Amino acid sequence: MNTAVGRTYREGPLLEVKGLTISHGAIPITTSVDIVLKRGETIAIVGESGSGKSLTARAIAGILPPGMSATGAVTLDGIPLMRVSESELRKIRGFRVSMLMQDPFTMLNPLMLAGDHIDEMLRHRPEFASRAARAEEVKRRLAEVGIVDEDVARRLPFQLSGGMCQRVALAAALARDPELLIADEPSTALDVTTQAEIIKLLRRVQRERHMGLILITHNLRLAFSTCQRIYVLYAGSILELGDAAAVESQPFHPYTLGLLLSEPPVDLRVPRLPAIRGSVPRAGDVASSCAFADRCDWVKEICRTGKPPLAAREASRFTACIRQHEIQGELDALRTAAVLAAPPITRPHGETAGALVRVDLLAKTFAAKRRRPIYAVKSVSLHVMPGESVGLVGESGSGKTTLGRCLVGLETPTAGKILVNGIAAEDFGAMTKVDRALVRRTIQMVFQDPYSTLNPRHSVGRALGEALQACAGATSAATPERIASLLEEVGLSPAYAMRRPATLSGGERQRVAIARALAVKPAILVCDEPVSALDVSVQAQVLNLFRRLQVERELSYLFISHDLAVVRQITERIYVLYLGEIVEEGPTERVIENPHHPYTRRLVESIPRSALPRPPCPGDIRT
Amino acid sequence: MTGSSLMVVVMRRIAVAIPLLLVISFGVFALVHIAPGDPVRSLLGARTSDPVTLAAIRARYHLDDPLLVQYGKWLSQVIRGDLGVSIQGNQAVTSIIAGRLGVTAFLSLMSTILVLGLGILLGAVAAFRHGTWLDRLVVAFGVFGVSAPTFVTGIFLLYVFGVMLHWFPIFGPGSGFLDRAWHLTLPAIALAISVMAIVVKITRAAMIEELSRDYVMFARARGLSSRRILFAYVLRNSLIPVITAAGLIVVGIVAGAIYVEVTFSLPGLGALTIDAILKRDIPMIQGTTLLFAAFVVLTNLLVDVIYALIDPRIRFCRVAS
Amino acid sequence: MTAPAIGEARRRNQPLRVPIVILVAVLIITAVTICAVLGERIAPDSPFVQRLGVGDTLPSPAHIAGTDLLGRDVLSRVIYGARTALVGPVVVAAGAFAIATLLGLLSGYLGGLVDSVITRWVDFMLALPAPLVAIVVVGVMGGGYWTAVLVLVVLFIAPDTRIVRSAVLEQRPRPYIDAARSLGISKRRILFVHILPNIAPIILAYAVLDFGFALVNLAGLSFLGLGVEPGTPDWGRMLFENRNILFSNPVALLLPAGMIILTAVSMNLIGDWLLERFAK
Amino acid sequence: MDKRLTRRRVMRNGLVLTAAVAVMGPLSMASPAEAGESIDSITLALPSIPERLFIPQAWSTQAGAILSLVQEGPLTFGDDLALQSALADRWERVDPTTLKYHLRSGVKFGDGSPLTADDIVATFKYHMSPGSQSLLAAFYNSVESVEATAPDEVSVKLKAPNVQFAFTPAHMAGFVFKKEQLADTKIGTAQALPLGTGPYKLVEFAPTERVVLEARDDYWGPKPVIKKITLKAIADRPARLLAMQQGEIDGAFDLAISDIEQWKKLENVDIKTAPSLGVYTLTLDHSMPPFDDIHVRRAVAYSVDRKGLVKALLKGYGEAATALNPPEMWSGVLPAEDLSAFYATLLDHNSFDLSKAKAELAQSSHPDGFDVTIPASNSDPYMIDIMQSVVENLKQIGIRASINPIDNNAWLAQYFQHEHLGMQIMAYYPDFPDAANYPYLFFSKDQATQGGMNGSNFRNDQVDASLKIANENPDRKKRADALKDVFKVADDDVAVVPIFWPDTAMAISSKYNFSGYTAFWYSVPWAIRGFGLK
Repeated sequence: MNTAVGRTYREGPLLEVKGLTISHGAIPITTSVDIVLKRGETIAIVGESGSGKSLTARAIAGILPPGMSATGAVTLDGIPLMRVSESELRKIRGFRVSMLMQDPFTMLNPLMLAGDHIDEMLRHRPEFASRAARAEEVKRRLAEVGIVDEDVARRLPFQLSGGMCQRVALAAALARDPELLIADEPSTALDVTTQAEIIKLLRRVQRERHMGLILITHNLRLAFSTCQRIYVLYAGSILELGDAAAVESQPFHPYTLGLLLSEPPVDLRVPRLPAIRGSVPRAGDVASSCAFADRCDWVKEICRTGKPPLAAREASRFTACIRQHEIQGELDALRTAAVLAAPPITRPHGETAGALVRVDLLAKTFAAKRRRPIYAVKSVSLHVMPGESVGLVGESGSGKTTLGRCLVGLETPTAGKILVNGIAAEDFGAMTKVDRALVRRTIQMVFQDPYSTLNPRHSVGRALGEALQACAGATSAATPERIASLLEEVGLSPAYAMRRPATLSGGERQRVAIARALAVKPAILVCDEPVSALDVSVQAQVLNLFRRLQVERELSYLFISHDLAVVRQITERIYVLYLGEIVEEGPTERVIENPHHPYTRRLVESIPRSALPRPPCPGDIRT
Repeated sequence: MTGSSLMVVVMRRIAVAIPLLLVISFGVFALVHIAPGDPVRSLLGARTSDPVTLAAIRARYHLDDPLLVQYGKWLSQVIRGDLGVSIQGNQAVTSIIAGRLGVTAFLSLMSTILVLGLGILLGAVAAFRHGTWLDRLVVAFGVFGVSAPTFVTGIFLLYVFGVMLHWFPIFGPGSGFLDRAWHLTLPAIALAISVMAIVVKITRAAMIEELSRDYVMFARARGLSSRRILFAYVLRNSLIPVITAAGLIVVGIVAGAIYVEVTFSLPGLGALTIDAILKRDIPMIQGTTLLFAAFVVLTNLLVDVIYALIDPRIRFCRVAS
Repeated sequence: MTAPAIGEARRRNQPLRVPIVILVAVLIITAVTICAVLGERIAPDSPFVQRLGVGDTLPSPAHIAGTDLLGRDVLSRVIYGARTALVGPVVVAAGAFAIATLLGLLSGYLGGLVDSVITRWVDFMLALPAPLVAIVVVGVMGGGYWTAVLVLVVLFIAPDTRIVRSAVLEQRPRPYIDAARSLGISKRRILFVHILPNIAPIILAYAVLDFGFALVNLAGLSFLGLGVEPGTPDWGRMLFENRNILFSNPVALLLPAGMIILTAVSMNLIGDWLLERFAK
Repeated sequence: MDKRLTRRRVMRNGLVLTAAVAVMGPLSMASPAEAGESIDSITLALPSIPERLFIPQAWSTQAGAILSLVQEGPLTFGDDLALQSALADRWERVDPTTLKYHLRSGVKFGDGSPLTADDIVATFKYHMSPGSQSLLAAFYNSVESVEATAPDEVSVKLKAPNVQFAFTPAHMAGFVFKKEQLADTKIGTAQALPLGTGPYKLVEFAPTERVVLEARDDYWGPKPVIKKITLKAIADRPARLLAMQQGEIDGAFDLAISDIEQWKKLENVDIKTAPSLGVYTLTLDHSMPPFDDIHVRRAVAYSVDRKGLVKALLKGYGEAATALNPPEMWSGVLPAEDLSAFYATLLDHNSFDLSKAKAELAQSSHPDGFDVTIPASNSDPYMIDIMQSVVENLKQIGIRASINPIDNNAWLAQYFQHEHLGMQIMAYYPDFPDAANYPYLFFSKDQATQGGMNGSNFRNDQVDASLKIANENPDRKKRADALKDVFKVADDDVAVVPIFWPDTAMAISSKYNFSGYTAFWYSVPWAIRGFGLK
């Protein structure tokens, strides 16, 4: 707070946003958002994709992308930000409000040295007129964000890790000592362990500087664990607002509850994730009703007669649900029930004979031009039994995706053995045609990115038809009936066969992708982060589908994920992959609750937990 | 570290450029043989074909040797600066080229300055005023520029500003620096328009992309001055695609110069080339083509080096991995 | 510059104005195509009939665009000229992209040796000053229009291959390709049924842009006297021939020049629009 | 473009003229300009300026236009195109194969050194030496030897009698160089500007752009009126017109006749025209089908709209050709009235009549027509336009003709290759006015071979016999009768299809008088031929 001297503080909140409405051309993005932030306070704006949370943040800083426009009032310490000129705003940005964005790799100028990003923020100050003085200050500022290696300042962004970039960016954002920092998903693009470090750093800096902080996130757990107050944004309007602890323990809005419930807990395996049906609507489509009406289990006529206002229910608690009084009981009951644990799946451990998939000492090296080769997978052995669901957990760069791709023949390993159904399948090119077809009918893959997992030029029916036909030995053609039954199996109506991928939501696309993989009736699916790109509410639906299919089809899974909570819901056994090697293996419950390897321990500890103590053990609640 | 990796980049580019020049020179050499009819005829033009002359030509161009040997001998002559004797006027090709080089160099340089200066400026203005009428005007100019052949714009400029308005001289290259600049203004503009369109297009696209980048947004969010953002962020970063396109620009200017010199009847290398083609003066065509091609290849080489100097990602790539 | 201002400007203009421009461009191309196909029926006069006694005249009711030195009707010659103006560039764009698509698909998808051979070749071709090569080769070889078309096809293959290749490389790592591969779908089917339709808009857009370039280049060669046979009604040739009668009938020069620019502008507009609209 | 390149190139290919010397031209002094007038400086435009100012290597109208002011031959042409004395104040035919030239005394080169007989001998020998590759060597093919028989006398010994050699010392082939300079390999470049005895000397030469000439005080002849002459290259025809309009130039030579109407519209500009003595003609190969058939040849002859072409391309400045020789070529051989009577007797197939053409074709052995491609030089201002018209007319009668536009060199090379001739178009301008020149070139057996001009492969013994008389016998009457005989036979047999005789034109600011503009302006010191202020 070294430069705060001389600033005169006005009474009242630091930031007040009133009736902020953002639109892109004629398309509304948010409708009348109100936000209040006191000095030194931390608030979170939580919402799924498309809720308008990032744009709200940008509108506050006055840097909406071209084509977007905002109306309403944003008042910072008495200054009406939306009415002052751009040159005035420039004197406020950085000095009073600063912002941190999501992707650490794109936030820094790729042609500028890391240190220069901080250096350029200091040039206006006479005491830093000399280069040497600035260099000293840059060093000090970097130290504040935990960078002690002085060499970092002299590197280019592409030479730094994501976490490093984010720290440099934070130091740059704070270089003029703002009173308010808006952090837009500051940790989302980072690895789990780095995420935790960045959030910890953010909280420390906030506390030390007594700075206002707005955290924009889709992650409820993160919001609860980091912030004092929570704004729940949905399709452009705020549905609930309140103290973090209160909202977490007793949500007043069905949507908040739904979100809380669909987020898979890491510390227990629930029998079924209570998913919210459907997907997030666009703000423009719900302009004159409760935004959540279409997905709500308690919807009544009254919910659709107008946009319900955010109304106070308790001290510092607001909800936009007009039926909150009537349904609060039901909401509470569900909240309580959610913490029930399902019985852990038990299976004789250590049995490896008759494995469906067996991998022995697998290694995969990518030769890179004029650079050192990349050792993606170093030496991995694993197996999956028939009907078994196995997790493969690791951060980016751990080699988990490469491993999965090797299994389905998309990559050819450099060394090691793969046995699928007893057939040597490490080199698809060297296999006989019959063997290759057999392996392909045994093992299929589901990919991460739902938006390009389907050929945009092919209808759903055509994609599934092709998959059915690709199944060598399939005597019957890809009839509409078979396509329809595949669709039904993943919970979609046969009418979807006519649709193009572009008209489907992410969840729907992922279902079609699963149906496509199932077309050849495989015994095992390699699922590469199949839900990580989905919204929480949709993620729950797809996870439930995976669980249902496992039961109905006796499918095996090799479930690749970075998210321990997700893995916990799906798998019986997990392998922890770190830098191309397996560092720990065991039943899911045991590994998560009692990790042996230091890396696994760090991974488990990195999962954000709420500031509140968890409700006591399930037994207590039932009584 | 940095220096040596830059050297590696330069050496690698040179390693590519040398075989390229060899292949091009072979193509140019082969013109004599590609041209329909007898090679001697091509080298003789319509000169007297008495046995003495024929023998002299066959010996001069080693026409009785195997093709590759002929090429080798030709190349060694070329390297020593001997491009043969032109059919028209029976003069050394090199001395004729030397006499014509000035106009073309002046013209190309003038329009390069126009292309880069005005092109980047227009592209930047359009990008900053993205979506406004100004932007659309610049885009329209760009589309017009790539669509309108140089010779058509040249004719129009000549008749509007030379003939109707009498603002500029209408023939001759002028003598002395200012007079020459004055005479070459219209040709340089005609030449610049089509090539400028490319620069405008690239700059505008690159700038629009830069402006929407996270780091520009982040810089704005930190309250950096618009000048700082313009120069240190947007302009510098978006110049890289412009520099990568410099090869395209050079080719455009060189090829355009041919048309412009013909349109404005300027005694430059381009007009010389066309004249040689129309008169089938093969040694002269060989000479000018080789010069143009070598110029383009060497410029590309230079561009690659500049690119490596400007983009630190290349300089640092050794450190990175 | 404030954000709302931009937003409003966009809202007002973007959805409405661009298609009108494109519509006009399409109309122009349609008109030119009609001229090319139905030349005989539309032209008010034969483009070949000479009135040596009349010579070059200014526009008159009998000859709306006047006549040229040999007393031929300029308007009819411009209408007939649509033929060489369209056919050559279409052959260039289609021919170059037919080959470039094949090369680009193979290079981008197969990678390895095939890729490095093709990319080396492309790099080499791109380092050549293409317009100069065209002038010299057509000038030295002779053969006029079709030689020029052939040379342009060859010269256009390299940049087109690069475009197709990079489009393929963009599709290559997408999961839908991986999915098709892990379903055991043949390479040929992946190339032509999966990748090709997805890069088709890019190919189409660049082919349209190629058309514009080819038109301008062919007209340029005709202007230098290296293109079509004398007597052929061709816009570039008309510029070359009628330049000397600028004072007695400027329309004989302005009309073909205008048609070249109009057609090229239209095609470039359509190409740019396709690129922005469907290929990004 | 270099219009007259055609003829220059043609000549070089060697005409071996083996006839005796004919007439001795009346020797007279060039008419002096009126005294007291003086013009400081004028600027004139040429379509191009040569790369090199050295006649043996740059034999073109433009080089002539410049160098005729700097260099002179022993003889020159008068305004009536007859031979006049120049450096030789006297010349005589000692016997049918020996010519003697007596040099004028006190003639000096531009550097002040005196002219000697050795300089003339060196010049002639330079052209004759195979090593020099002179483009004008052919003019000396009939010369056996040349020597200085006295300090002021040069004797030329011919291999055989030859009437036409008399003209050689008058045109560019006779321009005398200083002996020492001929040894300089750089002669003609800016480093070594050629010296001459003419009224002007070169002071500045920017190749292909500009030449500046200054009047000499020590010229032997009439004092030059213009002190300084600048010649600029303006290749573009409209640009030349504009330069004139804007007063940037005082005149322009070598106008395209097609543009003449536009030039005439300019104010304060006089247009000078004169018959160029050139001819455009089609040749039809008599030795091969389809043109071995007289009906086919007649069909072609009927298909050429001569008058239309004169009107469209020459705007009336020229004449539709009824025979190969323009009337002016007959001067000194046949009086004008006799000539027109003779030309009137020639057959009517030189008129344009497509129905007669169709009828002739129907009678021929190719009633359904045939395919033919005619090469045409793309540097000639009229050739391609003429062919566009002819081709269109031929299509009307069923002959499928097309044009192959090629560069001038290739066009000439294939013409002289003398293979697969079929139909050709030829543009020919003479260097001197002699009635036997054209018929010898186009109708003699000697020329019906590789390197020859007889592209019709026309062979007729009677014609050859008559041509021998015309070439060797100096008697005017005998020559006239022999040539009439040649033209009659050639016309009956459609040896060639003549098209038109174009005029030559130049523009000059109406401030000035210029009375001496003739077909051979570029071979004579034009600036002292009737040039003056009005």
